[in-house]
Amino acid sequence: MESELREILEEIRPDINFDAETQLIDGGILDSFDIVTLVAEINARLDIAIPAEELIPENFNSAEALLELLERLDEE
Amino acid sequence: MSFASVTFFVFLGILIILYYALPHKIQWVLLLVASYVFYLFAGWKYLPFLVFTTISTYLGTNYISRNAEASKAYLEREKDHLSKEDKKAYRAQAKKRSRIAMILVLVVNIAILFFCKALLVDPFLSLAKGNTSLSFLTLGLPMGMSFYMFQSLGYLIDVYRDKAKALKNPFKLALFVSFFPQLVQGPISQFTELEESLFSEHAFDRKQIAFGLQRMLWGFFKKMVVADRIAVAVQALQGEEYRGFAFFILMIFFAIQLYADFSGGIDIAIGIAQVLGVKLPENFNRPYFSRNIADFWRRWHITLFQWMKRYIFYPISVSKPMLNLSLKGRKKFGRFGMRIPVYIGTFLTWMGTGIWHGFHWHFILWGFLNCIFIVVSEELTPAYEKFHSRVSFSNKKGYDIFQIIRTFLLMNLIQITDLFPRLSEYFGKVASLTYVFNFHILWDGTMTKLGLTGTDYIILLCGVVLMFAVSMIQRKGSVREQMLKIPCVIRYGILFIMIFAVILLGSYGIGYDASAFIYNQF
Amino acid sequence: MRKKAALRIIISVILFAVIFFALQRLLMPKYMTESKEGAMIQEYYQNAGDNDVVFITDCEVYENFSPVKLWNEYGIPSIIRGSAQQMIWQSYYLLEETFRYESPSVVVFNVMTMTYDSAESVGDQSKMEAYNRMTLDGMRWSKSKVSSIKASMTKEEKEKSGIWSYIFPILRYHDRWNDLKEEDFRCFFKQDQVTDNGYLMQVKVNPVKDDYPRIPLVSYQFGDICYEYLDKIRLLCEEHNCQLVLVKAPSLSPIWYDEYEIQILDYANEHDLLYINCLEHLDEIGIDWNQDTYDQGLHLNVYGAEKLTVYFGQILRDECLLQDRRSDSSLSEKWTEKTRLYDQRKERMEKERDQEADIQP
Amino acid sequence: MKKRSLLVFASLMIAALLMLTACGGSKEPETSGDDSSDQGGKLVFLYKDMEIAMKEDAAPILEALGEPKSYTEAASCAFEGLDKTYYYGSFYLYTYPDGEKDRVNMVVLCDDTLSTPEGLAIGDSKEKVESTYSADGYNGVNAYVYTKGDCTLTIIMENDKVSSIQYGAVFES
Repeated sequence: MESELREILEEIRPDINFDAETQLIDGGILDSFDIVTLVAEINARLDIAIPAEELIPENFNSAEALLELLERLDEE
Repeated sequence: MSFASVTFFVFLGILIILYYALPHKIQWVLLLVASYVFYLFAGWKYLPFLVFTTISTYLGTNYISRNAEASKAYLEREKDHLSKEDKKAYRAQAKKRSRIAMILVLVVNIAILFFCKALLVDPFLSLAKGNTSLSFLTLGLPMGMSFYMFQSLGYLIDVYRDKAKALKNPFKLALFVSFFPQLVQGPISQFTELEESLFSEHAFDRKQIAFGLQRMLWGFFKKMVVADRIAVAVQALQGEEYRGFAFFILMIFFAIQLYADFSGGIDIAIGIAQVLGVKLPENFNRPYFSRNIADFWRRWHITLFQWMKRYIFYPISVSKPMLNLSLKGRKKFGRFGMRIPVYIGTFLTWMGTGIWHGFHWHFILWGFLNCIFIVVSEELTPAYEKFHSRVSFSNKKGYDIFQIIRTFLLMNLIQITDLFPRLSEYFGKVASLTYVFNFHILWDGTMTKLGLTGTDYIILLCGVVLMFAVSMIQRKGSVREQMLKIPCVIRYGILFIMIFAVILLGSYGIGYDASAFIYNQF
Repeated sequence: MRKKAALRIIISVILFAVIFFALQRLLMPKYMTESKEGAMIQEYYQNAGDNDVVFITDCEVYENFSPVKLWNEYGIPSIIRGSAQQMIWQSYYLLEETFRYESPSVVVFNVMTMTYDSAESVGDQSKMEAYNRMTLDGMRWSKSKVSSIKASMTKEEKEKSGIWSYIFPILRYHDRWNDLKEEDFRCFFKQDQVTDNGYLMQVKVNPVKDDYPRIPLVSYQFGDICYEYLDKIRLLCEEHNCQLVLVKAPSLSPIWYDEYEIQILDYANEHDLLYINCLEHLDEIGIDWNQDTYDQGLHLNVYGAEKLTVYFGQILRDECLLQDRRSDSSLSEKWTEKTRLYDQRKERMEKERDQEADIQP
Repeated sequence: MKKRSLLVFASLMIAALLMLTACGGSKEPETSGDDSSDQGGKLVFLYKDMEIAMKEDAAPILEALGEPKSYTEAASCAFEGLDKTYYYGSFYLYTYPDGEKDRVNMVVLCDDTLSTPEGLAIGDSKEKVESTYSADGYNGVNAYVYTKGDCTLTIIMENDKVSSIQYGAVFES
């Protein structure tokens, strides 16, 4: 899952180093368009639907947080 | 009771004294009482709506949270007896009950909001009466309804989403809904952000109080000295005969008025709250320095657009049907198809915002223009980037400034729709920009026929320069913190000058006879 | 450290108050050369006390009766508490205040005021507000002033600033900084006297030309509020053992309709009040409309006013039985000084008038 | 149990909504009845095909009317500027000062040689007034009063005949 997520992220924003960034939302790096695209992409490739209520900065500020979210959603 | 009135200052003075003199435990109660007193000053007529929203939100949130707890307890108790499917079904059922409750409260409240807006602040009515109300500046009407409703509905959804807990004390909820500083022009707070500082006890903190008062002073300056003064010219320039360059001037003036009035009002609200130890969210982040339209909307009326994003844009664009649509689109059209949900979401969000401003075509046009510009600029981003990777600018700063000015002008073109309920007039005027080159209005005396004298223009210029300077200083952090570093005599001098500038130069009261002038225009 | 901070706050508060009130004083209009009527109300306090007659209401008294003449002819000390477009409730509260400063034996009320029953009868709202300021700003603070403000404010005033702009007039006059005049600085501490015991002198002559049209009105009925306050004024006078005299000044316009006259006669009869309609005694008074008016018969000039005063003094002496008090030496001394100023003013104004006439062809 | 409480909750909400709409609905006439004075159309006096509208600049009108038969003026207490009255034999024209300009304040018809543009003249009957204008304007005592925009038309009756016709400017109150 992790590698696929990385792939998706890099496709959407090739200009960003996702390993280092921990302020993707709060720092204004990802905008709402990117997030929705990301959700659609994850849904398409990983078959995980992220509900609207999970679209909060804490879940998207870093690749790591995002991975955690996906793992949690996958379990449910 | 307007913030810019002596009555309000007396009210605030009494509140502050009681607030810090009485036991700090009852501070929030005092705020609740003050908020209702403030609301009652505007008339008892709208009180039932406020109370209704409070009660319905209370019932809704508490029902949802009790329902969630009960189902959790049931599952816990029966966890050994139930199969995984049973549990899932039970959970879904519980969630459904919560959803029905939430939707019920939402629908009822939104119905009331639309009903009141349509009936009480319909733009047609205000036009017929001859006072074109500046609808961007009167969004809160009637009586802050939009703001307290957005706030409570956001809270309701948060409880449903399990992001906030339901308040067991209805009076605390009543305070959250009615907190008076934000009742007039916002900002719209999120419960989880406001909760802590709204209900906790606040010790007397001289610095916080001084900072709050200073912020209010700055807000009054922007609103009364700049916005209310330039309003006269904005009003006059809407006349049929002002085209071409005059329309351009109108756009600039309106931009100044809108920002000075709106952000000034927010400064006052945040300042009042700060005096009381409550931290309200920021609503403006130097918006006229934005690089593109999307950026602008992240820095202008921030709390509203956060709200829109959180409760309208995201839910729409990541809903099941949208994701399915995206899957299909992806197969057919590739990258562009995949983004269909984003566009639909954006479109619906902007249309909704436009309609919320008032049931009128020019607001719908406003929403549409915003949507178009954002989508186009988003789509062009890769092209821009390609362009930039090939052509490297020797003058980075120059390009920044170009972007800022371009965004500013583009935004003005969109925002000015607010003034033209008749679309044909708007398009006519915009078109006139391209063929009417009446620059001579700058020196042929037209400018002094707009209701402003030479002195007024000088005051306005000083005000705008000051606002610009403060924006520049802000980049290095809090202006008030930086002011602490200068000698206290100078600091007091500056504050005194500002206070007397507001008193003497503010456009208020009967002396400032703007109405007489406007009257002559029609 | 704490002490220092407290000191700093106290000093800045005091400094703020000083600047605030100084600015306020500076920005308030002084009414020394234009709209002199605005200065009349506050002038009263310098001349209050020991007056046997008090005239209330508007220009139909303050330009038609001359207290100095009344003293010199009959030895009756009097004062006019007039102001421009004084509404009847304002007259009432001014009178209420006056009784706290002195105990006159006679109050003279001009009945034209009965026709101003609301803001509408003044027509232009912005003027109405200006008249309110001229009548109210000059009053010293008292319950009467507060009541008068509350009764007088126009709708716009109530909406915009309410009573606060009377408490802090700077809120009303804040944008006058742009047209401050020399008199605003000169009269910062003390204003000149623009009247002689409330009488606003006019020396120009502008004869009556044509008749004023008697346009029919929809209604000639005085407003209920006017009757209400006239009753209040009457009772107030009774309470203070003071005779109320109704008078209609000899002004040709606004028209004094017969229907008005009947209502006043009825009222006077009912309450046993003395009423003199000067319009019916023009010959006895000796008014010459070619000589005695400065504005074509609306108001008298000083020559007409002195004639009217002589006529009216007789009534005060014979019907109201007022004593000649010229034997009272301290009073006499005071009035001698007033007479000197009065004559001086007259002479100066006549000279100015003649100079003006020389310049204009 | 759960279902029932949800039901109770739902009916509570709906009842409350109905109550609110009911109380809001009763406010309706208050807001819509506000602009009754502006129903299109104008009230103006026509004299020899010249429009004399209230609050208009008086200068061109006076020039066209020529020398008046009589003229009076009146200063208001304490203010610059004069209220002026011009008499033209068959009507009076009143002006009021507005800065540099004089504006039309009132027009009063004096005899039956003139009529309103709608055809009403002094001496006409009550029925004529009501058919020419409307019965709504009756003040219940002795006059008909019609207000449109800046102008109030006042028709005073005496013994069921028109005794005076007056056009007056409306000042905001």
